[in-house]
Amino acid sequence: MTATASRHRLTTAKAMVDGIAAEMERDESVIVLGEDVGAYGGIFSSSTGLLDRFGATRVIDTPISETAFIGLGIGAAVEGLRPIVELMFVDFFGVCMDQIYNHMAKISYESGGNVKVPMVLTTAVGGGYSDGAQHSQCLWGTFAHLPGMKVVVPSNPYDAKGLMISAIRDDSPVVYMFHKGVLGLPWMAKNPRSVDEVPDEPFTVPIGKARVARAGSDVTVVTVSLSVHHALDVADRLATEGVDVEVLDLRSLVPLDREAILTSVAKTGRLVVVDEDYLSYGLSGEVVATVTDVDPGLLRAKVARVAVPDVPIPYAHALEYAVLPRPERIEAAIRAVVGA
Amino acid sequence: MTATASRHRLTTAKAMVDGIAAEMERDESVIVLGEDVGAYGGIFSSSTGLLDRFGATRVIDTPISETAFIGLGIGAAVEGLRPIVELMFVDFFGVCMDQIYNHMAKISYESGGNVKVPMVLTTAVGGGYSDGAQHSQCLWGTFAHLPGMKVVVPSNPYDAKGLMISAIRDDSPVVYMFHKGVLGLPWMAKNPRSVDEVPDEPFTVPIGKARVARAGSDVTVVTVSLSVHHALDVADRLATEGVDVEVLDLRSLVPLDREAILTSVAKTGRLVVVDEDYLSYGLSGEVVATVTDVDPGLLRAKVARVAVPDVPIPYAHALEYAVLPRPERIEAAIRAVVGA
Amino acid sequence: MTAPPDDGTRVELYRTMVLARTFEEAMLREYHADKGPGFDIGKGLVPGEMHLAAGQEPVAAGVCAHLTTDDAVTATHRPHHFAIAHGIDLRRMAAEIFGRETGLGRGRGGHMHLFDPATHFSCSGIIAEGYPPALGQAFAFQRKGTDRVAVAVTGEGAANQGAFHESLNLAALWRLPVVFVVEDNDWGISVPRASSTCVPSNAVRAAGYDMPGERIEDNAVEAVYAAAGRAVARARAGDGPSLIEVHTLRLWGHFEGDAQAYRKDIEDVPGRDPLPTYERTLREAGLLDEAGAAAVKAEAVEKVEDAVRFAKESPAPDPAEAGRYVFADGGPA
Amino acid sequence: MTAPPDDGTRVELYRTMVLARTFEEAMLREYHADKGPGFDIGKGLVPGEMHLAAGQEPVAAGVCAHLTTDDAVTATHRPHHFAIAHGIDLRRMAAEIFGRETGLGRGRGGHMHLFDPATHFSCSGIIAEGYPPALGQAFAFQRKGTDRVAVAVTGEGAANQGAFHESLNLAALWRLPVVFVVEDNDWGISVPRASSTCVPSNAVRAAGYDMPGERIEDNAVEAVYAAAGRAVARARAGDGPSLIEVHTLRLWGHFEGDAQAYRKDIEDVPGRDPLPTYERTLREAGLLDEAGAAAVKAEAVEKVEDAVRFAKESPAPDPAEAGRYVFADGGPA
Ligand SMILES: Cc1ncc(C[n+]2csc(CCOP(=O)(O)OP(=O)(O)O)c2C)c(N)n1
Ligand SMILES: Cc1ncc(C[n+]2csc(CCOP(=O)(O)OP(=O)(O)O)c2C)c(N)n1
Ligand SMILES: [Mg+2]
Ligand SMILES: [Mg+2]
Repeated sequence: MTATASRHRLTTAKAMVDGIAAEMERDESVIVLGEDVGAYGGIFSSSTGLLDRFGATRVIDTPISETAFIGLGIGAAVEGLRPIVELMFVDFFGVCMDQIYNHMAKISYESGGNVKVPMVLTTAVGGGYSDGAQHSQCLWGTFAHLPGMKVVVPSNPYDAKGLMISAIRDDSPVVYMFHKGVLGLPWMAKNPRSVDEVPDEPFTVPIGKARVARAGSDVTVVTVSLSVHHALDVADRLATEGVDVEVLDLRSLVPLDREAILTSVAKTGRLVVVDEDYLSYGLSGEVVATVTDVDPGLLRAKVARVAVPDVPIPYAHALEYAVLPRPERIEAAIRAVVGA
Repeated sequence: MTATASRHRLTTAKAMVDGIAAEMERDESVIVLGEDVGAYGGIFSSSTGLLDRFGATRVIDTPISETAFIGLGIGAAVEGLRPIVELMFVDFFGVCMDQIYNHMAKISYESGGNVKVPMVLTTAVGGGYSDGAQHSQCLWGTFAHLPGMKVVVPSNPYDAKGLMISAIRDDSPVVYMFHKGVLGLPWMAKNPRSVDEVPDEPFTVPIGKARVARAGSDVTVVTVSLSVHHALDVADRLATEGVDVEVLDLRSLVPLDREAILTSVAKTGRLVVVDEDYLSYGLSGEVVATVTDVDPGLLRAKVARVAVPDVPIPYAHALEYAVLPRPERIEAAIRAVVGA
Repeated sequence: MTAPPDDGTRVELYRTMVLARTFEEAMLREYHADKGPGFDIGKGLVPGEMHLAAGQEPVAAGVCAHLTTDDAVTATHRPHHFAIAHGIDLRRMAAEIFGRETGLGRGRGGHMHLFDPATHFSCSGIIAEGYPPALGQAFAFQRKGTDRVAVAVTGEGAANQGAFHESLNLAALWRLPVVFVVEDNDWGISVPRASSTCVPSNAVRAAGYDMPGERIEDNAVEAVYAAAGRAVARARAGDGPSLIEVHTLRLWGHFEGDAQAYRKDIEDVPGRDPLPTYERTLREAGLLDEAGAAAVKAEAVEKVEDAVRFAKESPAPDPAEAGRYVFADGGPA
Repeated sequence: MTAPPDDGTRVELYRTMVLARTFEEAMLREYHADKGPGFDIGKGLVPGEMHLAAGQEPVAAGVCAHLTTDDAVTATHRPHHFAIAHGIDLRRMAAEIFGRETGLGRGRGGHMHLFDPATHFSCSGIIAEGYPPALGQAFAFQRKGTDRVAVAVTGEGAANQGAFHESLNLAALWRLPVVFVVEDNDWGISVPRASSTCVPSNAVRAAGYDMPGERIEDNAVEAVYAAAGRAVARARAGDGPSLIEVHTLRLWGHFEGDAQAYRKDIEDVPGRDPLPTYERTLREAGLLDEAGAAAVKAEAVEKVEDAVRFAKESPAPDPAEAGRYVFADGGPA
């Protein structure tokens, strides 16, 4: 990009759609499939305007048959299309996980690299608005645990567009998980960071590279998605007290940028992992093990893991906020780790 | 049990069936449902003889409709039965996970404890016999990550029986994962530890308590299921060189016996986690984080994680053995950690 | 086969529909009362998604008139009308929707997750996944030698989910006492029936499962009552499951906040409301006069407002207890 | 509608069936060659589960006779006969089953995971889950404006899986050029058809998806050929999907090592082998004599043994490369 490249302020949702539209413009083989992706424009505005722009042969509403239409995406990808297929809420993975993890993700390997599945599976994640135990989960740990799919988790408009373009161009299957709370939807509480300037031109953000969202020297907060916003807010607050927090936005869980984690922890010696997915057997443990695989001595204090404490997401607001990694819990964890 | 309690040598599979039979005898409400659980007796002999003994109204073959019959088990459990439902291979979870994780596991919580789902979901796990990417997985990390179900993973005949009886009597849903390689099946390679003396009388093994399978002072190996056998074999070998290995058999992932992990690592200061599930975002990271949650200083060396390196399980024997946590890899890891 | 509803039953059907509608109107009011400024879905005394069933009352009333609270009902993400028709405790249901400790799920569940052991009622936010547990309830009832039945509900959109097929086959195979109900309200969110379903009626699919299938075209409670009577009788007699599809009406949006820009028939919708239609029918039959109708309505309002009041006055759950009830012992996770 | 097979085609059908059978016999031999002492499933040059399709050749031969390698086939855990009938490279297929680097999947896949881009062939070890990807292939073919079709295969047991229902509905809704094939071999492992399926024929289910459904009762290759001809022609003409169920025969066990104690009809099975039957038919029609039949067999043996030899002589994959091909760049995981 040149210095004069034009930019617009976009919400994360719009930036994501912008990325899709750019690729659809460039490449006939990109299509969008899913429930309510057409006239409705995606329940979470993940396809707004695409039907009008590209027509009903490329932006296609499906029946509520996730196994069938995700499988259709796989077969179409195998034959050279580049489908973007939406699973409306990640919470619904249980009705169609076989196509996702046993087919989409394994065909490359089982075929010894002879068959490629260039497909993007988009899906909405996250809670915080009282949608209950079946509509509020993140589950990125579940997807990242299973081999063969990249797992991308943008936190802001710029990354949303750049990662989407990278995902579409990737010849491997990519699961693209967008947190409802970072989209900048008009009907949901939002962090100011869900709107930002984004270049109009297509650009890519490499999949597998973390971003230092805030440099700091006292403690490393490793996190993704909406929790990046919270962590940054907390970091700003603690800065006034002289606690210098580094915030690492992983941006993807697969590949995991282990280098970035190690570099940061080597610098700060203190680690807090903030994860809106369930605590156990997930992201937080993996981040910790990334350090201990190399040198537990890097850790000068016990690690704090701020995650959902192995409880289904409760409906009632106060209960839900008690289990989510809200800023208060993040702040308390950082204080505990730095001894402040 | 009295000292004169009678015992028989049983394979793990037979001990498991023994546990089921004892409970079926005791409690009319215990029934067995699944594919080929009747005349065939379970593809992995998990229900041998039950049809003859209890009849077709209590041991029931189902269509290949996992969503329907697991859901049926849930509804039956809610109405007071105690179904044992078999998912033939854990690898098939993708066709029915919604019933398992969004229903079976969440109803207790969503109902505020007003509804109980006393159901056991049995399932075969594990590889090592060239069954390929869709029939060789462990996936216990996937289940343990999701709240609301206990996850039990026996490694030997005694535990298989005692944990099965505990699972059936538990008022919460329990996923009971049996590794094909520990069952003592006549048609599969087996470790001598898959046959052992088991009391004839019913007895329970508490869910959530790890077992020190071998006490040692130099290094802790935390593991489950078939890998316990391998770890013990390696420990025996290394003992001749003066390396004293403690082997901890977790026996269940949910609840996880964190105390036992901490006690052992506090003693040895060295940790190897052996896991036949995928490396990332799974058991091995959780075990590590259990330590760093409390005190990273307990770890005097970097941790070794011996797991499937995020690769679908390959078919060809040499490839499969290269990715599984075989004794050679376990031994190398222990040597690296103890610096021997 | 089934006798037409007698006069008392006809008024009862009306009463049930009015009660359900009154409840939905109250939820509509409470839901939107404090979402502003603007509309923030997570705000207010009743936060989260809200799927109201106004217009679909004939289905619930007609089916549940044949049930007692010993029978089971598994409903959908749009569950209130069935819950009410099946006799769920209004106070505890309202309290759950308001996220209170006195709610059916102590505020853990919410409006898509209502569980009531007293009436064997449950629902699920995952479409079609309420069918399989109903099989298990029916299985348990059958096994106990009772003539109790289970009713399983989905929308027409959900009927294209795999669980539908698996459930119908298994129920027929094992002759389970289940009544499968499909509420065809023309829409699955924004997707019209013609874009989701390759046949005009799910009733034709029943033949693929060797069970009777009936489609009721006109959202008329008495037609539903008649069909459900046959299906419930069949199930109680041990003759196995049946399928009933009702062409009903989604009077409002898919969920609250749905602008329904996709809905071309929107103008026409209020005129198709089944409630005034049935009221007219009963008036013409001399079973109800203006005062009678007003009394039914007043009684409903009283019950509903009592429930709402109860909910609002109930304590919120203690955040320190967010981890309880994950397991059956009720202890923390 | 479809012309009966001409003489050349009839001999071709026979040739295909013989080739498939010869392959299965060779796999049977190689599989059991070195499992001992006793039987250890993980041992030998061909380890793991082995599902052979002997007896089911008429289905594959009859269907694939209408296809070119531009058409797609998705098969099941019992895939060899379809792979062969569809023209997959025998050497690379055998090499895959022997777990060699020259195999279709470089030894990573195995016998349940054969992927061949050259013939658009694939299969899956998860029952019924091969249907949905076939829709996508058909979708891509349709979109390119070609008349290519996709054939999707399951067993009768698998037809009770949700994916079956979802796939038929979606294919019909979008008029995709798919031919759905159900191989009814009476058994799903040890479970007889009557214990899994509530209707005597899956063809009756086709009506629930507004598509033609045919059941062929007698495992006769020419009847399959005729029905498949109609279905493929319909798909190529843009008229959408069809369903064909063939009542076929599982000549051997579910997998090798299956003692089949559950199978009461076991005595009767060899007499129902479709291969000698069809040979007799062609002889009676004067299309084949003893020498001719022997020549077909000899040719098949030669091809199969060549493939087996190729497989055995091929290098095993390098264990150091076990991590390659997880992602499309071919690099390590
Ligand atoms: C498996 C699954 N897929 C998608 C959804 C999202 N969703 C909720 S309701 C709905 C539409 C359901 O339509 P229908 O079954 O006709 O019921 P209606 O809303 O019309 O009552 C969708 C797609 C879901 N809850 N579960
Ligand atoms: C979803 C799923 N459930 C169970 C199995 C285990 N399984 C493999 S083959 C088989 C029987 C299949 O029967 P059918 O579809 O009739 O095919 P056949 O084996 O007779 O060719 C079963 C139960 C599986 N592979 N996938
Ligand atoms: Mg609908
Ligand atoms: Mg079969």
